[in-house]
Amino acid sequence: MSQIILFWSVLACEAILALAMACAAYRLARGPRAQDRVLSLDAFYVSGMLLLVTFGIRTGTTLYFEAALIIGTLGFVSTLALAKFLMRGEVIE
Amino acid sequence: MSFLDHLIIMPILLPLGAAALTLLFDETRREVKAGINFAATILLIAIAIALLVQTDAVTREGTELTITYRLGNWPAPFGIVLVADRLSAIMVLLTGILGINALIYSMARWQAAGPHFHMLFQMLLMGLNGAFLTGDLFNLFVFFEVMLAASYGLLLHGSGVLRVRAGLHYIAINLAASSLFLIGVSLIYGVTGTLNMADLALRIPHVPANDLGLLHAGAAILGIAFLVKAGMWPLNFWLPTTYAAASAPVAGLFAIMTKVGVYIVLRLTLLLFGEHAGASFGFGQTFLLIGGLATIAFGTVGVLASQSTGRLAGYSVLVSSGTLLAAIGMGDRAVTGGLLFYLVSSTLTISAFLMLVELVERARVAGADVLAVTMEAYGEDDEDLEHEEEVGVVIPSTMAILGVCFALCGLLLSGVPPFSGFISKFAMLSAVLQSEDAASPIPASTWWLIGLLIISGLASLIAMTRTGIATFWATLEGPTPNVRVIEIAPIAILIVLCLGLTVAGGPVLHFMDLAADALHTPTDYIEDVIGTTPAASAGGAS
Amino acid sequence: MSSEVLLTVLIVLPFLSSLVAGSLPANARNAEVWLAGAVALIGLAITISFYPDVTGGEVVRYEIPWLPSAGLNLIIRMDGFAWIFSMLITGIGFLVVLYARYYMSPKDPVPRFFAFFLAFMGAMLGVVTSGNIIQLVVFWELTSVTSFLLIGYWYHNANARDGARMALTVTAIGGLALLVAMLLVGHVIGSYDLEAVLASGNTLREHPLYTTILILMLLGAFTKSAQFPFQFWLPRAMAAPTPVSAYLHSATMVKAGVFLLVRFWPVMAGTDQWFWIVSSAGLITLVMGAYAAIFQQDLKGLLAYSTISHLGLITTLLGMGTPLAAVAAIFHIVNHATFKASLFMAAGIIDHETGTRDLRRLSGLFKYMPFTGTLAIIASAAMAGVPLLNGFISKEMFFTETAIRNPNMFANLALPIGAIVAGIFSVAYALRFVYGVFFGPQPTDLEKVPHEPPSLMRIPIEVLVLICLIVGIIPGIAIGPYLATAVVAVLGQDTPHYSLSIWHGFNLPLLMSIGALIGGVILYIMLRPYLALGLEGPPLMRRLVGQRIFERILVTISWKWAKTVERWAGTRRLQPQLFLLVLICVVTAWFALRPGFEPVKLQLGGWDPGFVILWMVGIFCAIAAAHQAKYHRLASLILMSGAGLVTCMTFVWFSAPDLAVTQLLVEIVTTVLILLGLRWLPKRFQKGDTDHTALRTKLRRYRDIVLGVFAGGGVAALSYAIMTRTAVPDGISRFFLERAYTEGGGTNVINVMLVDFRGFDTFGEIAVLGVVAITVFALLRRFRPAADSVEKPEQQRIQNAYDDLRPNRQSGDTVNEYLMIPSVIMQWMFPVIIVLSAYIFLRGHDLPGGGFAAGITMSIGFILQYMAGGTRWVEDRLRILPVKWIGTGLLIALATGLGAWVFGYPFLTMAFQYADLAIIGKVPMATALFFDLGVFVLVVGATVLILIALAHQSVRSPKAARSTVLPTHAVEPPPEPALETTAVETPALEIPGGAS
Amino acid sequence: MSGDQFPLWAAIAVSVLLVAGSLLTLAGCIGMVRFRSFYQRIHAPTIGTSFGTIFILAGSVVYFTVTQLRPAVHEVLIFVFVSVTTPVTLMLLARAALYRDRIERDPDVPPSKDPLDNAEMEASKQAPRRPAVKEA
Amino acid sequence: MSRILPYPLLTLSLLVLWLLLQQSASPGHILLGLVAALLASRAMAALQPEKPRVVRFLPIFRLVGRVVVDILASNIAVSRLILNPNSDMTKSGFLTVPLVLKDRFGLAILSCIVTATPGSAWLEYNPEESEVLIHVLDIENDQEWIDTLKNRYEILLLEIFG
Amino acid sequence: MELILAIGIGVLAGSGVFLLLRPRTFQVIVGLSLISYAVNLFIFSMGRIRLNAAPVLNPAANDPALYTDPVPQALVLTAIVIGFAMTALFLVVLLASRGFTGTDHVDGRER
Ligand code: NA
Ligand code: NA
Repeated sequence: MSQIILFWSVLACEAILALAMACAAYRLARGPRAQDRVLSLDAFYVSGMLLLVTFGIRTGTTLYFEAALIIGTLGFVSTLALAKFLMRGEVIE
Repeated sequence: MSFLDHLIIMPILLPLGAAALTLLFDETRREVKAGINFAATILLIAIAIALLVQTDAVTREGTELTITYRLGNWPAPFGIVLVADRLSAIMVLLTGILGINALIYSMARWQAAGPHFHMLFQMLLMGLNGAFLTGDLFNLFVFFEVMLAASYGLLLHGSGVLRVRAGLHYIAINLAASSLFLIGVSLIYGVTGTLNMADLALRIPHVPANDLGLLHAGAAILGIAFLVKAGMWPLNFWLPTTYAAASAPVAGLFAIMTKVGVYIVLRLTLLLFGEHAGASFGFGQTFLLIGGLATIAFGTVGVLASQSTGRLAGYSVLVSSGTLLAAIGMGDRAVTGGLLFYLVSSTLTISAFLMLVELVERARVAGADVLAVTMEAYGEDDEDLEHEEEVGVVIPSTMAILGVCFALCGLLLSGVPPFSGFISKFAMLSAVLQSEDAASPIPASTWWLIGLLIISGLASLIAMTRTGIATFWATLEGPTPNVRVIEIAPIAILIVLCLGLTVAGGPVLHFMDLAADALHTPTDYIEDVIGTTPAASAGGAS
Repeated sequence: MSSEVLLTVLIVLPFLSSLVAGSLPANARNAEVWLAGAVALIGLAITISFYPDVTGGEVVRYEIPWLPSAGLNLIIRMDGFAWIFSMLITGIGFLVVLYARYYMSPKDPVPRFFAFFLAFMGAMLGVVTSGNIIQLVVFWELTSVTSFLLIGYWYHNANARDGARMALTVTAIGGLALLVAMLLVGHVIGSYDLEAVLASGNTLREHPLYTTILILMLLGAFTKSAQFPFQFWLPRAMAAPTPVSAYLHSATMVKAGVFLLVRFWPVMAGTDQWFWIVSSAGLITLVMGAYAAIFQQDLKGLLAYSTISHLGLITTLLGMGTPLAAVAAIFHIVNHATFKASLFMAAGIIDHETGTRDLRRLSGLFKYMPFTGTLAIIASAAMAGVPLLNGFISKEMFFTETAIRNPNMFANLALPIGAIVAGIFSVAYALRFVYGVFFGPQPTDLEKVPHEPPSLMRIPIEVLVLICLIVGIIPGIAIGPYLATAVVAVLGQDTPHYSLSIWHGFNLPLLMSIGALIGGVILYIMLRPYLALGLEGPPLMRRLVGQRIFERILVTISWKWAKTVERWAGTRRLQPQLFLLVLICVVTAWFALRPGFEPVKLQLGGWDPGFVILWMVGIFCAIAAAHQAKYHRLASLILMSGAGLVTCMTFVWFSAPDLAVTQLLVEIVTTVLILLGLRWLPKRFQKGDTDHTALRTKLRRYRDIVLGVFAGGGVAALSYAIMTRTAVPDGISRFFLERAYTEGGGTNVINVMLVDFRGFDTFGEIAVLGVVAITVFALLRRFRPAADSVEKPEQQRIQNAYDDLRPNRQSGDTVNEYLMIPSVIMQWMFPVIIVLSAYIFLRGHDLPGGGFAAGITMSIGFILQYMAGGTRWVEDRLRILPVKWIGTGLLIALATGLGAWVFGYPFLTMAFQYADLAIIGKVPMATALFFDLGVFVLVVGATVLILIALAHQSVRSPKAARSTVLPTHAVEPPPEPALETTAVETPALEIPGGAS
Repeated sequence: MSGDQFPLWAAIAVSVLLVAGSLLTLAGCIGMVRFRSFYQRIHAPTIGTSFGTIFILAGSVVYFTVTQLRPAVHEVLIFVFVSVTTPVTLMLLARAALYRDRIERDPDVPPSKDPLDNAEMEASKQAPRRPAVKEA
Repeated sequence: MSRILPYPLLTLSLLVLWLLLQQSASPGHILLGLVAALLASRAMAALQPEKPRVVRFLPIFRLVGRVVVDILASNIAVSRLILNPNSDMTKSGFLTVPLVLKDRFGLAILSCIVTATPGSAWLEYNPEESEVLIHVLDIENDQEWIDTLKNRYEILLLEIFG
Repeated sequence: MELILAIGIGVLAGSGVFLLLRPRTFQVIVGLSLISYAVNLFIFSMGRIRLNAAPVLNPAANDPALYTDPVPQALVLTAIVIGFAMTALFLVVLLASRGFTGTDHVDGRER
């Protein structure tokens, strides 16, 4: 029973998070301004990270944790670079 | 394992070590870097000769034995294996010879045209040697990439708009080709479950019929990647521009780059799709033949149409590639010996010619052009200029010596007797014709090969005469170009080597015939790679 | 000395002495003559010494192995025919050397001349003594090359250059044809040995390839011997110094062609094809050459056309195919050589002494140079076929042969008529030569007063004319045995009976001779008024200049057409090249796939909704990225990252955590990298596509979309096909899974593969990374931004202007405020990332991670600091020496690999053990860890170097590349800002602690 | 999914946490789609990074603690890093957007209080520059 | 002390980070973690960052508590706003809030809190005027936002950083 | 699942090829990146995809059938690294080309 509950909830969770990614992707493509795209990329990454965590639960291993951890720790660097690029026209001065 | 057992890996490790070492020295200590480079290259030649002797010696005793080296002491086909037979050894030696000459040439001025020349130089040697020695398909990819990466760096060495523009094309095309390489290799792995070339040769005959298409598709995609490197028409338009844009010593070294593609095509077609390949026997041969012939034709046209000597040299490279590919496409054991001879001879010639081009161009518009070249080499106001003295002696009668070199290059390129260019073409054509029964009609492919080889030689002769006359006979005024001994000496060495090939044609051809036999009958190769057991129980050497 | 040695000396000596001659100083005229003369005399002596050995059809052979496996050994073969040719080559060669001593100006750099001359002599000797037909081609081509050099000796003269080039081109074409012919002969007969070939006449003549071989062989012979339609190069070759003409165009070079015809006469002649082609070409050449010779204004031109004509005569004789005609041909070869050589020398003396060769200006010279005049007159008479001279006898034999009744019409009519017409013409031009030069009025506009040449210079002519006389008067004694020797060597048992007497009675040939003589005189008298007009070139054929036609054809084919074809079959643009690459790949893969490929059954089911949505997003991102890449770079980059993230997630989904981690890290760095580059790209604005070009662009776009669909579809199909097949049961992967832990010492098979099983791949891979970083660094040192990118980005300009305008602010305050709060967090992330990097590094062997991932992580830590504080800020505090890190990383990896050697194992053999340490407990200690350390150090160095080198472009005071259209690459940069070399390269290796 | 011995209460807890977290995240992303201006959208993703993340990580903690019989603390790290880094990104991004909008004189954005602003923005536009860029 | 251990707190945190990452507190990992943490803090020292001066530690926990509660509330509120198809999307706007807090770290934490809370975003801090521009999703009760900011967070931060 | 992945690979490759053939250097570099994603996934797929079978061994239960094929994964890792290096290189070369020629057209001149 608990297995069935878990199975379906995890599956649903995955689908929901994937949908969240889809929403972010919509804004990613739609824009209209660069800042909107950068913002949605951030959301996209976070949703992706959560999806990885969920996937870890589904497979019952912690092997996939590093990927999530790296998104959490370092994923912001590219978004940060994009933001700075918008502000200054240059990433490193 | 004794030191001699490690000999086969030295052509890879030595350049890597040398390259890494040069990085530890600052740019200001260029002599040290050049010294390291020089020593490593000389040592490489010595090792290559030792390897050549080893590979040849084993057969003299009557038993074919391919030298293998199991990296990490893992047994084949699981670990990566290095394999040296005559062909690999000769290619490594060729690399060393081109290397040392290009290096000497570069010491006159080009080494100072940008940072880290010597590192890139050694890395190119490493990539080349790795590609020639590896027995693993994916490891081949890695060494191809080492070679390509270094070639990108060397092509761009000296910077400037022409190089960068040519470099962009060269890199874009090769990146696309590398993707094909990966797709091809992985597809083959997907079908056969192995990456070791010898193991592949064992497995290909047993590939189920409905997987055969996939295997062939993988091989075809892989082949395209190689043929881009080999310069087969119509995948070769980048080549003349690239070779013309590269600085002279780099171009001289690049002469072997197309040969890597040819080498691997030759190796793999004969190993994987040779007589023992069952349903896959002869795969791709027609394609190679037609492509090779088209390449000769295109190269010939280009040779004639070239206005600049640099492009002329580039198209000569294509003619050479086309000849080799077409000869591979003939799939004839006797032809293969001649084609190996041709490979060596034409590589040496083209290398000499590519380096000569710069000197000839200098002679052409002496004065203004010399200034341009010097400026390019050093940068108008580069600090390098100051501590780079004119060490070499400016040779007298420069023009005469350049003229002799140019004439000899022309004769070698166009295959005029009795030089090695002729011998190799003759050996191939003779083999093609002799292998046919005198009574049966000569097939069309043979006629095409004969015709195109002859016409391409004639075209080279016409073009070289045209250029030579315009350069050496038609212009009398103006100062003689500033050419240093260390620039002309490497060219002379290469030409002398070609002349040596002429004189020693018999033994060399015999060697090549033996190499060809081994290529066409790869059972010994396979047995040596797969069969023997590793040095000790794999793994724990604690 | 043995005959082997002598034969070898005969061939090798000229070449060796050529090298010697070439290296003598420029003023060593006499030494050169002594050398060349000695070589010729030695050759002559050797040849003479072989006479006893070759009489009566004997052959002397010496075989030197060269390419035994290809059937090409050097065979020096002396028979009677080769002997008589060797006599000519060495004998006349010696006389020409002597003559050249006086002919060549002391100012001429004669070492070059004699070097070429001797090489040519050697090549010629090689041709005639070749016992292997390929070897014959070898020397044949050598004569082409050396004659090219001789003709072009005075290369400052455009005529010499053109004449040399044309001679080379034409004879080289012939030579290559000859090569093919010989290859085919070898194919038919199975050997290249001349002996074997000569013994297989019937096989050859009956073989289907006979006609092909014949045509190719004749191409060789006709081009060399200037037979119609290849006669045109010879007159142009007259730009050569006269000694060269005297040698090449009388006795040697042009005779090589007829030599070949004679050589192969026994095996090739006697068929209809032979008869028709050879005799008609010969006859046309005979008549046309003689006709053209009459109207030449240049003395040497006259002799050149006369040579063509005489060669035509010889060819005609050979074409007839009868043994007697062959005898006549051989005889005429010898005769022509003697009188023509002397005539060329005489012409040279006239040229030398008067300063001109123009027949219009020469006149009445007999008074000034009676000796030379007499000699020239005798030689001309020989040329005209006057009795008591050698030319008469062979010509008479020719007439005899033409007069023989023959079953076919052509032979009955055309041959005798042609012969007699040519005879008349030859008398006329001989008269013109003699009368025009030596008689008539006093010369008027000569530059100097003509007089006799030095007597030694006349000796060669005297010798030759003497031979003409002796042979003409007592042929049986003077030449009979030698001719017989040659003839027997060729004809063997077919040698007919012939007599060399002057008087054969009053017969038809004699009548023809007399007719020709009288006709010639009459013709000359009739033509004198016309000739007095001094028009250039022969009437009727004036506009048909062979050389011009040839030049035009050559230029059209080898230049214009070549350029057109090159343009049509090639491109220098990138897009078509990539298009072709992909297209060819798709097509060949399709063709390769077709046999033996079962269409895959679609496998539906097992759908994972999350995965499906994920990939819908991925697909959307990929397409959108492609769509936006032209005008919205940033959007495209962001969308690409989206697709990249989906790729990472896929790796996770299908159990590849290592790949996901690595791809993710690379993704981050790549994004930063491209952003660093974006600043230097031009701004691009969307334009409306309206006009005609837009349509083409649109069509190209559709074409590319189609190709993209096929390529993508192909890749998809291939991967689907593999994925739906069961894995290969005995693939290599099982091995790794079984041994990764027990023998590799790690549970993460991927990492064990990377550092152990396939550590060599990693080894190469880090080398690639290092090389690329170095390349990037090197290239960026010379980086010049485009003119419109030099300035700071617009945002910075506005913000700085804002700050500058306010008294309470300083330039840069805006950015400082902007980063004030975030930079706190960015800085404090630095140690965190270092710890994370150490963690990723250490766990690699057992769990996802490893040197590469750790290295990238570390470099992200660095880059974050650069973003937070700026380049100067970071480099004031940290000393980063990425280049040295790269070197060190490579060396660490190398040393780890080499460590195995000490224990007698191959490179990269890893050892592992569980070390029981005091506090820590059981720790896996694999040498692979050291290898991974090398990877780590290199990756940090390379990544940081790439990023920093790029970032540094912003802080340099950049100067734009000067112009976009500068023609050369000569424009070079100003010196590097010190920052580049010092901060990134010079100081010692240390990360922390640089600050104090 | 490991085995049947997984307690029901935990399964329910994990499920609830996961679904709640994912729904919150989805809500945030829907906000990304629905909100009209950038400044509204900037509020949306923080739902995902705050409680969306907390719930899902909590679910993970519960799950792994139960199955592995030891506390799973990795998730804490993820949470810490996400909540530290996301605001940094958003701040930088928002400030950049503000700046961009001001340059373009977006009437919806409060102008800088500085009276000099207008004049000098004109001045800076005199400097050689290309037309304003809508994109990057 | 400062030369060997320039940032003791940082080193300790890094050690904790290490142990959390390894999910183990074995002596070996403590040793390894210590080495890593020391190296990392040495690297940090090279950057010469400004050190936070924490005066009181206790309010930190109160702050965390408040923040968690507020964020949860905002989560629900904003989600409701988004998911309600009829919700009014025009009520958002900008707010300028004057601040007393000057400490860089304090400001950093405050900005993180504001931004991490759904419904409010930290846009621009003006050091001259010592005021901050924030954007809020629901401008109706703007005073409530200002109160939250100043009374719930700033006070505590002032206590922490003095 | 296989079908989805295959389609995904195909779309990535197709978009990449389309971009590869475009005239602007930036388009080409994005194209090459997309192609490299596709290629990496392609190599990966050659090992047949499996859910929840990571190649991290459990020393206690060492049955090779439980794990995915590690070989393609190792290849992908190498390919990722090399791809990264090449992207960086191509980027710098396109910047240099743009600097020297003034245009971002792949041929170094506008057509
Ligand atoms: Na100011
Ligand atoms: Na917020």
